[in-house]
Amino acid sequence: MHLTLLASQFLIGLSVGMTLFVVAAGLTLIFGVLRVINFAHGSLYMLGAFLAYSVASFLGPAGFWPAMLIAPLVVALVSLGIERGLLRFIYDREHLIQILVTYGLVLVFSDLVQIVWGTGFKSLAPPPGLAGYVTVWGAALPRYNLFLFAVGILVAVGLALFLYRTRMGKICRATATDREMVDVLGVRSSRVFAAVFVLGGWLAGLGGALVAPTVSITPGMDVTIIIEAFLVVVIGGLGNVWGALVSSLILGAGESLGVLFLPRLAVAWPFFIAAVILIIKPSGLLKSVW
Amino acid sequence: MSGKRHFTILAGLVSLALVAALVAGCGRTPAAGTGKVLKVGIIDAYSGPASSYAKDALDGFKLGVNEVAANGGPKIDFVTRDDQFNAAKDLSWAKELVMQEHVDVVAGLMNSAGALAVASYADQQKVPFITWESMSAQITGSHGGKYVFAMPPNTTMIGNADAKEMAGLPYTRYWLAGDDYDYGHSVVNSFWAALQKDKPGVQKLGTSWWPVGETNYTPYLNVIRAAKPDVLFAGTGGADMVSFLKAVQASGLNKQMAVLDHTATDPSTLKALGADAPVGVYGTSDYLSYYPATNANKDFVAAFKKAYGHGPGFPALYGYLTARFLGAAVQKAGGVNKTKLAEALSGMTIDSPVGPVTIRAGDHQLETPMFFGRTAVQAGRTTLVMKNPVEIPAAQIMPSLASVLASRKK
Amino acid sequence: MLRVEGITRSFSGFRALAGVGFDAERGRVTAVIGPNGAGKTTLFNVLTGHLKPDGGRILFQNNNIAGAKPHQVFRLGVARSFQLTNVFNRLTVLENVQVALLSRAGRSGSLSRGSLSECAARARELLDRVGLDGWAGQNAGRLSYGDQKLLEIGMALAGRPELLLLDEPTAGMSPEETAATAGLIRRLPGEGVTVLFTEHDMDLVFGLADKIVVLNQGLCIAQGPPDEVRAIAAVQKAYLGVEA
Amino acid sequence: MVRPAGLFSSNAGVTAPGPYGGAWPSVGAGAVLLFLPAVLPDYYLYLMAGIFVAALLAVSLNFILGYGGLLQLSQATFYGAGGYAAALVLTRTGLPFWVVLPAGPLTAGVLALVTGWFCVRLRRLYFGMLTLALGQLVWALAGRWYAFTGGDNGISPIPLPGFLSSPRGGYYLALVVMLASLAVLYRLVRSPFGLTLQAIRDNPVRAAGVGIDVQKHQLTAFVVSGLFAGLAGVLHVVVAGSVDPSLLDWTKSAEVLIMLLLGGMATFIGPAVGAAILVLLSMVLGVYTGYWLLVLGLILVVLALFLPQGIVGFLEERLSEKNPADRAVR
Repeated sequence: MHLTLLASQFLIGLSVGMTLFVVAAGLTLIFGVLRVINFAHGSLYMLGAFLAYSVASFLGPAGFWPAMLIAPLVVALVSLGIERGLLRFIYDREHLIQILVTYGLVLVFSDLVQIVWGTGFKSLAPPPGLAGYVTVWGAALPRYNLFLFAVGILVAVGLALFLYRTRMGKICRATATDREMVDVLGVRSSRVFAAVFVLGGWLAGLGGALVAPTVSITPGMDVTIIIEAFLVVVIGGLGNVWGALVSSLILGAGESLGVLFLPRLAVAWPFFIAAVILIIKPSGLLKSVW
Repeated sequence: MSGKRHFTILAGLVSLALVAALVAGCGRTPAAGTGKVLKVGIIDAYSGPASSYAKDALDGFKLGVNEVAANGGPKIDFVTRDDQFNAAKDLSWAKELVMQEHVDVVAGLMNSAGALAVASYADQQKVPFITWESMSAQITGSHGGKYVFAMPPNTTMIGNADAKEMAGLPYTRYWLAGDDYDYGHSVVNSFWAALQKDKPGVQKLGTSWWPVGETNYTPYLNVIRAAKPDVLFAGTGGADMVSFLKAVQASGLNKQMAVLDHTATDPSTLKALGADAPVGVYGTSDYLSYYPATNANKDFVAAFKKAYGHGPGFPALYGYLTARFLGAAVQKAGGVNKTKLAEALSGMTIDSPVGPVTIRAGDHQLETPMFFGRTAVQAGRTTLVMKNPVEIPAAQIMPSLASVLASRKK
Repeated sequence: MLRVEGITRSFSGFRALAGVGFDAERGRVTAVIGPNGAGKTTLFNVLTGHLKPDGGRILFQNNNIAGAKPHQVFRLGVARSFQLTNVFNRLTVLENVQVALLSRAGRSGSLSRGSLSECAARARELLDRVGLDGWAGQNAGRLSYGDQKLLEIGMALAGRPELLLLDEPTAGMSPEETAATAGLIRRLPGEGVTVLFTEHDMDLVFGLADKIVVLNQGLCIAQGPPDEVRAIAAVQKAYLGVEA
Repeated sequence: MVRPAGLFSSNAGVTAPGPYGGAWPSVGAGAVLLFLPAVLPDYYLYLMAGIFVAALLAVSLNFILGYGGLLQLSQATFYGAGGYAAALVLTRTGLPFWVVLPAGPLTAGVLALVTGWFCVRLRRLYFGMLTLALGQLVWALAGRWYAFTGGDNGISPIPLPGFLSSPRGGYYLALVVMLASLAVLYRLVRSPFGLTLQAIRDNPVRAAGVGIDVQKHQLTAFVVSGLFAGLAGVLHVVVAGSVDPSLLDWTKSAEVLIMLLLGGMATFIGPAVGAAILVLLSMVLGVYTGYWLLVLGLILVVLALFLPQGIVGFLEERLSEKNPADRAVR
């Protein structure tokens, strides 16, 4: 086995992980601040992909970039509706009720998407500049994967700036570690919660829109991503954004290398990695904010 | 509070619910079995990623039903049930359709596991069952029987067809890959078995299996690329085909090796991809709306377009053929007696958009041709097409009856 | 009865216990005092196995129980109440005590309903002892704060402990409840129970304790009878001085 | 958890007579269920048998979730394990049918012991996620091991003895096994073991403080719950006649969780009622609408918002308000 293959495989895995991170970051943020287990996060991701498809096909060949901008914003709006109309009533309920309410939303969205967009296969082409591939270490890395990798880093940096440099971000971190803090700081906690949920929804929508050019956009995208995103959030340490980053990369790289060494087990690989990590580190890789 | 009281609550609620269900059930008149109207119960994945095929097949079926009636044939009634691509649900619905709706025929079924369970159940209940989407060879194989019928070419036939054509090309080094699912494994295995027979000396460099619903094929393709095979043979289907071809295009794999996949040239896939589809990918199709350019096919496509505003895919053909076969069977059997229907269907031949097709008497697998070719750009079209399709007659790809019947003896 | 030798315990670099050592004698009431953050609750958690010590020995009746699990410690005869109330909220008051009794009898895994009725009488007796007999059927979560603390003592007593650890037993109690609790604690040595408790209420400490152990910054800086301890300069500086 | 409404919050350990005096209502209800096959058409017997299977599965989950407080997100793993064990014994060995009744639950129980051993070390959501990850590993294995489990095609048809191959036979077996299992589980809940389990659910730290070996107790409950889920899996094989990996999938586990919410987790019988409602809803509504999931989703949201104690929990609260005497412990 060539070392270059190993290296390129690893690199591809990191790019896979970065996409996962964009989705999981939103989920873990919501976990940390709102303490809500949002199963519908995958649905928002799916919605992002479908909206990106619609915007791009409406605008024609130049529609890609506007789609990346508009789709996540629409998803953020939908998130605001969900938070104000539904979730804020269940903040103090137990986890299971939250899981069931948001799972109810998953069911609703899966049928709604089908009603709105129909059943045919849908696909969105990457823009010309991001089509094709570059050769690195003898491997053909799709330009779009590199783009995803770059966006993942941008999102991570953006989140870091938000969490550590802005007032809102500081409030979020304070809330995550100590709930009563918000009230002490004299902030309306409902505002913080709504803002964080909208931000999380925006990230989910962004993830969906970003992934759209690499997949077939179908109902069912939601369940594929949600379990993996949950694994990431939990093994990273609940509510810890950097834990989510680390575990996304581990899962991505692990799956990619798994394809190389144990091709027969690709299906089971993410669950296997997650189980092993949880058995070794029973409360996640990094410190949970809970 | 005592446990007994809870039991009473349970019994009371269950009884209430049951009464509600009975009332709901009584509203439906069991029209079946009485007159000349044939009642078909359809189970398919009307929600989820596979719903695109299910809807296409149902459209084709409706077209066939109308055509049968317009030509003075029997009236065909039908009800549909959504299985959400869940095999356990398939069997529940089959039982509901048979025991409650008293349907004369059960049809549909894309989920292989569900199709197999329903096939066994229908055969045991002596209710004709026709699958119009599931491609498992076991349906007419180990699970076959007097009342079990399959329209689409099964995985053995697909493997045979692909092997037949690839044997004539100068490739020897293969990488085999596919969905980590019965469809993928069966297509790959039958292809490789047939190819080794047709072209001794071919070499297998490795295999990859990816999960159904995989969102990123790049890691797999990178490994395959590094092994430098002549051909990547992939057994992937359904919505995943779109993602797979995107990854092939994005990594330029089709420029480094020959890529072959059964549904790569399927119009529904190529239509979704538009200009983003890879050129020069080999594929087989069981149905193309533009080939053969016979009047029968043109009429079918025109009628379908008129009814639904878009062209038919391969599921539409099998839905349509199911309706046509059933219409002819009712006429031949002189009524809707289930046993007579099954006997009438066996060995029956009708004209179709792809020429005359026959339900093979020995195993009830439809004998239907396949088309082989490569994706190419065609002037004036926004989507790729299969260029210069080669028709592979059914006779060349059907599994031998002896081998099918052998699989039934257990 | 209990001899603690050189117990250490750190939390990510912070030494909460830096080598604590003291004795508690059989049939006596011993108080552990010290300013906030002195390590009292950490010490209790180490003593009952809820935390593992980094080093040192805990000799209970000459057996080293350092590092044993909480349920093992309990079965050896060391019971405790918690600083923050800690009852089984959704069980009744009676059931709370029954659970502890069953555990003590090694019958937690029993499938026989008989064991439940067998211990019901003893449970009522214990409730009577802590003054909660009127609340047996109430959900424990609905009790007042003070009553929950009493219930905790009742549960601890269900273990027929030889050593009872009470972490701030009267915190948050009304004066009447405090007096009742003090009376209860005073009676315990006569019933064969050795008591070790922490408390902020200095009147209570000096009124109840036969011996006082003073912790400061994770170290035992003094131990002895109340009068002696009151006189030690270090204590006055570290603790009592603050009070004054 | 939802606030308890009656059953286990009151007189556990006390053998009080039922408020209606005697067992007549139960006998009456039992008689109705016993003689239903005389009047019901086959399809309804099949449907009822399906409800019994789901009811047992739901109550088995509630044992570990509602009473044990462990966030088991993968109960279907043990349901499927029991079903697969039964299917494999019946198709691959010549053993008589009665062997599968213990074989299914035993397989599920062993699997629960192995997975539970890892899981009980973890808390809350971490526990839930590990059950899910391990469960999905089992699912992946069952769906890929073509030579042994039939892979994603599952196993069908499964030969059953003559008396069970009719809907009536399936109905009676499912009824009897379900009632017997519920009786056993009910006794467990009311036993010292069950009371201790509920104490652990309320406060694991305190439970350890009164000498309870929390992890051992939880593991035992986990295995018991898995055993009964496995038994439900065996019943599924009898009623449906086939198994496939969808029995083991997390979406199946989610379905069982929905049953718990529908019926109410704080009551013993609530989950069984929830199971009945969900099965009937899916089969009746599915006839009329292709958008059954949309309807179910809306029901879930509304229920969780306005009736979080579930339907039985709600009924119990109403009944208790009318009979305040029930509340008081004798």
